[in-house]
Amino acid sequence: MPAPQPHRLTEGGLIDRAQKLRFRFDGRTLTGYQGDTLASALLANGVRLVGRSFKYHRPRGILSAGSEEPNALVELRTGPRREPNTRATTIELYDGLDAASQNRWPSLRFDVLAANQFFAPIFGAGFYYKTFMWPTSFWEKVYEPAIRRAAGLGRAADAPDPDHYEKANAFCDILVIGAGPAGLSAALAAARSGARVILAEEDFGLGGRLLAERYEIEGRPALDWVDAAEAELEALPDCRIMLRTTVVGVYDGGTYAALERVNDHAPVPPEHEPRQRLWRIVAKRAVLCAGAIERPIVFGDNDRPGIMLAGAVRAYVNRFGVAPGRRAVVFADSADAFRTAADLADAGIAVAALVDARKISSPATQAEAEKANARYFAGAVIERVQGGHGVRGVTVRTADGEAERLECDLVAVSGGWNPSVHLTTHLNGKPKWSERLSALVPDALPPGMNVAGAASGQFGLSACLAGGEAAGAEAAQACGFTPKGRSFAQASSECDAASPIWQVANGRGKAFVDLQNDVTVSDVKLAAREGFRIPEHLKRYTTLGMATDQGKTANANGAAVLAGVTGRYIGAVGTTTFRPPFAPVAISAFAGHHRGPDFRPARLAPSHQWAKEQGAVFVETGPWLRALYYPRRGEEPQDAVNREVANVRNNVGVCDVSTLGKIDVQGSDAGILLDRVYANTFSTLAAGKARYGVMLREDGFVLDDGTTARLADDHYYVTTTTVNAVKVMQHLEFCAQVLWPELDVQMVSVTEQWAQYAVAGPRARDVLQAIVDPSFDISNDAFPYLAAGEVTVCGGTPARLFRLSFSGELAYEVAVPARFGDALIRKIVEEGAAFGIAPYGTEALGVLRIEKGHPAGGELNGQTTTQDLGLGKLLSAKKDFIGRFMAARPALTDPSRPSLVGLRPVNREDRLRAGAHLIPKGAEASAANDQGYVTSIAFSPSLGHWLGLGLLTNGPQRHGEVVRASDPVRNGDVEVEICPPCHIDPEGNRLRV
Amino acid sequence: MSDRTLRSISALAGIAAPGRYGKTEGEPGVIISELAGLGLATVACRKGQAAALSAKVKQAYGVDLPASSHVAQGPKAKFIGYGPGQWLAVSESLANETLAGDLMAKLEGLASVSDQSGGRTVLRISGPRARDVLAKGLPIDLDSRAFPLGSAATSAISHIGVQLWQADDTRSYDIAIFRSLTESFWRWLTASAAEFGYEVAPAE
Amino acid sequence: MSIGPGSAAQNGRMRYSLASLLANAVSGNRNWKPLWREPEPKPFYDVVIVGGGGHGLATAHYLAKEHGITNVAVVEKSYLGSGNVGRNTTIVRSNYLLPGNLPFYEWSMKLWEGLEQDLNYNTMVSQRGVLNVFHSDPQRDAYARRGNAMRLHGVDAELLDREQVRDLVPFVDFDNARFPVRGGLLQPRGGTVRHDAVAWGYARSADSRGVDIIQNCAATGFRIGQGRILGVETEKGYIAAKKVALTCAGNSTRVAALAGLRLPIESHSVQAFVTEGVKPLIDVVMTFGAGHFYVSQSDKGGLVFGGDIEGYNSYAQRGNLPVIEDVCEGGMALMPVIGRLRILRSWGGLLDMTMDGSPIIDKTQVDGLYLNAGWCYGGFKATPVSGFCFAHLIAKDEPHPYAAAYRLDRFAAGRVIDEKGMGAQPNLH
Amino acid sequence: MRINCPYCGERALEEFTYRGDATVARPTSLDPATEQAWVDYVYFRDNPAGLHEEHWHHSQGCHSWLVVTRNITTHEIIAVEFAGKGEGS
Ligand SMILES: Cc1cc2nc3c(=O)[nH]c(=O)nc-3n(C[C@H](O)[C@H](O)[C@H](O)COP(=O)(O)OP(=O)(O)OC[C@H]3O[C@@H](n4cnc5c(N)ncnc54)[C@H](O)[C@@H]3O)c2cc1C
Ligand SMILES: NC(=O)c1ccc[n+]([C@@H]2O[C@H](COP(=O)([O-])OP(=O)(O)OC[C@H]3O[C@@H](n4cnc5c(N)ncnc54)[C@H](O)[C@@H]3O)[C@@H](O)[C@H]2O)c1
Ligand SMILES: Cc1cc2nc3c(=O)[nH]c(=O)nc-3n(C[C@H](O)[C@H](O)[C@H](O)COP(=O)(O)O)c2cc1C
Ligand SMILES: [Zn+2]
Repeated sequence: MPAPQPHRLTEGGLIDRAQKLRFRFDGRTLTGYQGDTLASALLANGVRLVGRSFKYHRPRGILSAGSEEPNALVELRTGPRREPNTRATTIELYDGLDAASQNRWPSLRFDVLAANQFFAPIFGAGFYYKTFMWPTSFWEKVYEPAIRRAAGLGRAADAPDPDHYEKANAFCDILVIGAGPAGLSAALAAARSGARVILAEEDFGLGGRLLAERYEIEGRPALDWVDAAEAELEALPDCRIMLRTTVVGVYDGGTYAALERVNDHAPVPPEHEPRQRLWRIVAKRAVLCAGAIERPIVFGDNDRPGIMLAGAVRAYVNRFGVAPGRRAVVFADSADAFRTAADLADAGIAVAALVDARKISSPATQAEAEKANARYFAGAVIERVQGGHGVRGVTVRTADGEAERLECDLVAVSGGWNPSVHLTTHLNGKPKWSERLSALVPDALPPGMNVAGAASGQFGLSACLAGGEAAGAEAAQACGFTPKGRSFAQASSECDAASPIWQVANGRGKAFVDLQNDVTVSDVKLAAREGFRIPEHLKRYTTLGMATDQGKTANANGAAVLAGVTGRYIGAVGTTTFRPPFAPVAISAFAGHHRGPDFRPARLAPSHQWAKEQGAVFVETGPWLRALYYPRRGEEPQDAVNREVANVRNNVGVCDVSTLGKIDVQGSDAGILLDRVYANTFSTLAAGKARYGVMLREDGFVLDDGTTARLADDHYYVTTTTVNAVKVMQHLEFCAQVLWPELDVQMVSVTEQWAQYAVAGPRARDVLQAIVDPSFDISNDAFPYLAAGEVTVCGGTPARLFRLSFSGELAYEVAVPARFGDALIRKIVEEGAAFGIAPYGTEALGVLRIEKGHPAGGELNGQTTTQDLGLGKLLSAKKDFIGRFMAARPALTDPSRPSLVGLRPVNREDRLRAGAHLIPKGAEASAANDQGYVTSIAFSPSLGHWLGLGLLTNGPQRHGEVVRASDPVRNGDVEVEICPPCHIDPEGNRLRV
Repeated sequence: MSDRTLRSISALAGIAAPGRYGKTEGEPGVIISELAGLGLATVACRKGQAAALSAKVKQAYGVDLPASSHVAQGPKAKFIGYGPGQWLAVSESLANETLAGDLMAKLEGLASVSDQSGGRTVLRISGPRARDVLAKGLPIDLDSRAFPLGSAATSAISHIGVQLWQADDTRSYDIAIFRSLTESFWRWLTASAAEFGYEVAPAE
Repeated sequence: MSIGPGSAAQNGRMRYSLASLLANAVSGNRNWKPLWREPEPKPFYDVVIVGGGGHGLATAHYLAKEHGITNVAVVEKSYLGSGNVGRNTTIVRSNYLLPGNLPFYEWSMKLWEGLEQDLNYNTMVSQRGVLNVFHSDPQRDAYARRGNAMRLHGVDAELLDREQVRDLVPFVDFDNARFPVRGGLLQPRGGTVRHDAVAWGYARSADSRGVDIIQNCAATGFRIGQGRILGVETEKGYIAAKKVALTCAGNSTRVAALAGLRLPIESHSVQAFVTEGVKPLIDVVMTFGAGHFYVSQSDKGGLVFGGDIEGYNSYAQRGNLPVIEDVCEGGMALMPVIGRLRILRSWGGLLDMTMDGSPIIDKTQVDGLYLNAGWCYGGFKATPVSGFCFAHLIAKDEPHPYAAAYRLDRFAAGRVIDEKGMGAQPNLH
Repeated sequence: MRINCPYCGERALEEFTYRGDATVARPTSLDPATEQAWVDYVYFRDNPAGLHEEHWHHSQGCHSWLVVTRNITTHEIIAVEFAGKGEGS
């Protein structure tokens, strides 16, 4: 049976008392209402102690009512959905909510590490830089683990995030950020003009401060005005209101990142719905109406549960119908904050005193005090706080130096307000100091942004309404719309300039500047003493402002204290930099759909479905999934590969090579372009013929290789390696568009259009004859090695046929429109059965080419030259081509460069491994003797032992020499014999039969 | 010899079974159908032939080649600009490879034509929430003021290149994607459409 | 009680030790001294170092300590450590591939290992291991080639299989991934170092040896006579110098241009990210092999991570959304347990990206003007050795053997040090 | 960042691929005497902290190579043109 809500006011507030919600905190079952936050519900249940602080494990409560909260961080949810460091002040209460306090052991009330605070003098700012140095090895073994265990507040989930996240794009003329009075007015003015408007609001209701205050607009409760505004905006066709949506970052080109918490107010997201949605909003203009954040006053033990920002106190009383305490003291240095007294009194909460830090006593505030029948202390401060786990009383130092103790369980503090300038600085703008407000206000703004309301330093309600409207209208105008007439709503509440006291001098107890990171006044003093005298240094040395709240309630006070101890004018000490995100964002949200198998799309080859049916094992190659090998039942991988290779050498095999990049290059100057991008010549290639080619980068190293067929005088069919397909296409387009725009060349990728199969092996022609329509003669005379042409297959299907061989066997590549790819592979295998055909995968493909000594991936690594690869003879001396000049530099042609060799183990049983380094025989394995490395290896079923390709200093001159293949990371060290790269049919007779 | 002939299959075969998916309450927010058998070909203008090509296309296909990324609908085929001097020709009547053949014959010397009919999957995405689904991947403003009927765009959705054009004045869009990426695209599309409830219609 | 070796003349400056910590604690920490003075520039120095980042301050430290050159100023345009030394992801390692790099970075590891003693400052050198996971056989072989190169240079390297990786980082997505993890290359001695402390520690030591560290003092020009450097124009006036040394990281081309030099460098921005602090989750430094993501956990509990550079020339020291999304996609693909951790801050730094991805430590065509630049996204780990070798070059006018390959003329000659094989395209390195 | 492609209109950053300085011109001579020109073309850059003319490829769009004039300190884009004379291909 959950307890009643002892601190819930009998009436008032924007909560729905009809909807009671149950929730758990540290295992205790409690209740709250729809419309509560976890924080307001905890307070309603009289829970004040909600967490322990970072360093000293001090008891902490709830300071604020918004996303600036430094203290009330909890672990929300459990198991894989556990969310550490969740602000109790922003999480909407839902039925079944489960939260736990953090950073305490064994319990929240009794926490062993609370002992830390007694060592505070040692654990002062940066103490760790000065010790833990001896002995060196102890840092990793002893000190660091201890520090790491103590640090960090909550615990991360222990399993993958089970929820679904997504991203979305939105476009508008005007983005209004924040839906308080300024934001609503801005949105109204903008939307009325006909502009497309998005109004983004972090909270789950519109109104901003108006939800928390008892203001009036046009003589009626401000909330009526909010309802009317909402209704009108809803009705306007081009206005979109996005609740629970925080604009977290400003980026170039009017791009704004916003996080929509779609289902954070549900125990788990409903089926088919995401938990959160990351919006990328592109807006021509933005109006920032993010309001202002109240700042505390720094005094001794100012971190005790029950000490709360005055604005938050009003929010809990007025919006949530909660009594944050029974007997309150209001401590502030501006008239406006003392309104809190009236709100409390009217809610039936006793107000013990108004402690007014301003030097001269204020009749208005005096009156406030009398109305609330509270005592009034002018020119006074709170000097001490009684109570550990919660405030029990305070000691006031009066103007005439008397100390007076007051009973209370709630202290409402206000040291003034800081405009929320954060989003104005994301594009490097720096805010400027306002003397009038004693706060930083926006200065240089991101292009297209303007600021209104409290965010711009307009603190009066009328000013916010007018300012918002003006900014909205201005933005509309800038987008080419004509704003309708202005309304100039009049409102209660104006406010005076601030003269903050920042901190209570010589108080007692720890005076916290940054509550979450436990940075105290003495830390700031120590830092200054050690030379960290500007905010950026102070921050990094003390961690002030580096916690999850990014110092929203701490930075200003930090600068003030620093100014004090360094005897400088606060306006001159400067500030740290605000960076995105405005409020922390889950990594999942930025990843959206792209995780697990959907991290990146997978390109599936035309034969994929068929290969799956054959039980193929697939491998990722670049963006593609390719069949690695096709194991038969019970067959070991190596055996499968051996069989596939042998079958190509002895009978015939088929392999899907569709993943190669394929480019149709057409136009009367196509040949000229290819001559300029390839090291060798293509303009001389006869139509109906294919040729192997190499292209270089402009710096002279090899970029890519492949075969190109000339299908007609003005039509080449270029193939690239699978991995470089996109790069090469871009390169060709650069050459055609930028370097030689005068050429008549058109190119388009046809990689997807053609399903291309290599049919290789002595019986290849027999198979192809059954596929290619009889009208085409593919005999050796009619269609010799390196012939290419357009044919039809299987009764009329258009196809391209090439006599190419990567395997060194009699081989063809046949291509059909991809929609026939599945049918063709089935047909080839069906027709090939008679000739013993078997599919082979990329593994066998690799073995075959290594047996032939063709360079590929392992050798084309961007660090090699044509000469390194034994392709030097391809370089044409007759023409300029990309990379020609730089390729001629001595360093690239130096004969001692590691160049391509074949390798075979001296002891034929030995296994070779790629990545092993080549060391002269008898020399010790050391850097000095490192002469190259093994680039590719394969077990050659044809030869019955392992084979390799390698790059070796002076390689070609060293055939016959024996060297060590040293592989320390795999404890391998075998002797290998240097030989020519090609092991099978060096004369190339087989592929010409 | 019809038994020798090759059967064309859709990249969606075995992936997209017709039916109702995702949220089941109410009308489906999104309807997805494949446009199978279209003729698809890229047409790239030869150097200095722009005027001649336009004239020829006008005469042969009854459309003015769009100078920007727009759709020009003709009786036999539509031409969609996807780059300077480049168009994707799409046709129902001149199905599959026949379109490319027809274009090659008619535009000889004026344009470089490549058949693409085998290499693309074309989907029609319609229904009241079509735009909302696309917004989850497409970084382009589809509001009718920014993307009026007849507009086309080449972009990327979920790391997958797409060519997209508005099919008709109802909010339905045709999307062409590379055949090899069809399954990955489908995973994104269905995940994104689920919250609105979607219907997979039989291929047209 | 301190058992650290009493490092050279800490003149006046108080030593740090548990003892001094306790002593000061009792006296209310009132007696701590500033780590560095705030001097006005003198009219003349033997050496003026332009750029008060890690490399500039380390250079000052080693000039004084190794070569006895103490009439030195470090002029810094902003606050000390405001540059990349204060914004990098703190990874130190020597897992390089090419002979031009390996001995250099390994010497840096050795210097890190003794740095706390050398500086009498705890820079929190944490040798927790650097693990690069791989996802395919070709990638494994490439890492084997690298690991073997390391071993041949006497650097520690271990090639791990999938199960050994699982033992180290059980939370990695082994089962449901687009690019399954097949193993990894581990350098056990690699790790992290508290970045700011490196700047402060070197500054404190250099200052204590008499070096003037002058903040908010940008170099605005150079005086050159008959091809020889005469001094530096700064925001605080002209400073004459026998020798001027540039350590301006991301701004190298701008500053070098003031002396009429043109460099094989582009400036690029790169972002980094930190999450809310959590209890210990990941104990090594890890990089993803199928995307752009690397991560370590700071002692404060935040996951510090990053990915690819922005990819276009920039001096803005910030980034845009595509990279943030790309990095988080990589993170979720590699270790989906971090999904609900929240990023609390992102920031950017400014990189000198060279045409081969490797740095430059060399003289220039201006006599007495020395250049230390082009550290790309990997110069933090080099801070000690860079300062060490640069000091040697400045003092002796000849390159230190470890840095012998980092000459400017290597580009013209084609002796590039291109670890990735990407060619003259800075944003691909 | 958003780039206003003269063919496709304003598009998001991730649709484009960056190449670099567009002001360097490829030498036409193979004469060894032109080595310095080649070295400058391939390796050396001005990298000014202001306006920068640079090559971008609209790789997820129309495949045009563009010359974008951009302030690389503020990322403000001043102009975008086809790199090839007028028409992309
Ligand atoms: C986000 C990020 C992550 C990184 N991660 C790693 C990593 O994990 N591991 C690693 O090894 N490296 C990493 N790096 C790279 C590393 O930070 C840099 O290579 C290294 O810090 C550069 O040397 P530095 O410390 O001297 O540079 P900086 O600290 O940038 O020092 C250069 C200084 O020169 C000053 N300066 C510039 N112009 C002038 C002028 N005109 N007059 C006076 N002073 C001037 C600057 O203000 C700056 O303080 C990373 C970098 C970034 C940005
Ligand atoms: N008396 C004083 O000293 C004082 C000082 C400041 C403000 N105020 C009062 O507060 C009100 C200020 O009005 P206002 O409209 O300028 O501000 P507001 O505080 O009323 O509204 C700001 C709104 O913006 C939202 N928001 C903030 N950052 C956001 C983000 N990044 N993304 C999305 N939403 C975000 C907040 O949730 C809030 O609802 C006025 O009533 C004013 O009188 C008084
Ligand atoms: C290793 C490392 C860890 C960091 N951890 C935090 C952190 O916990 N909280 C925080 O606010 N910033 C953290 N930062 C970021 C800094 O606040 C700051 O953004 C960075 O030093 C760049 O400076 P700038 O943002 O002022 O330009 C960290 C930075 C680094 C390099
Ligand atoms: Zn474009």
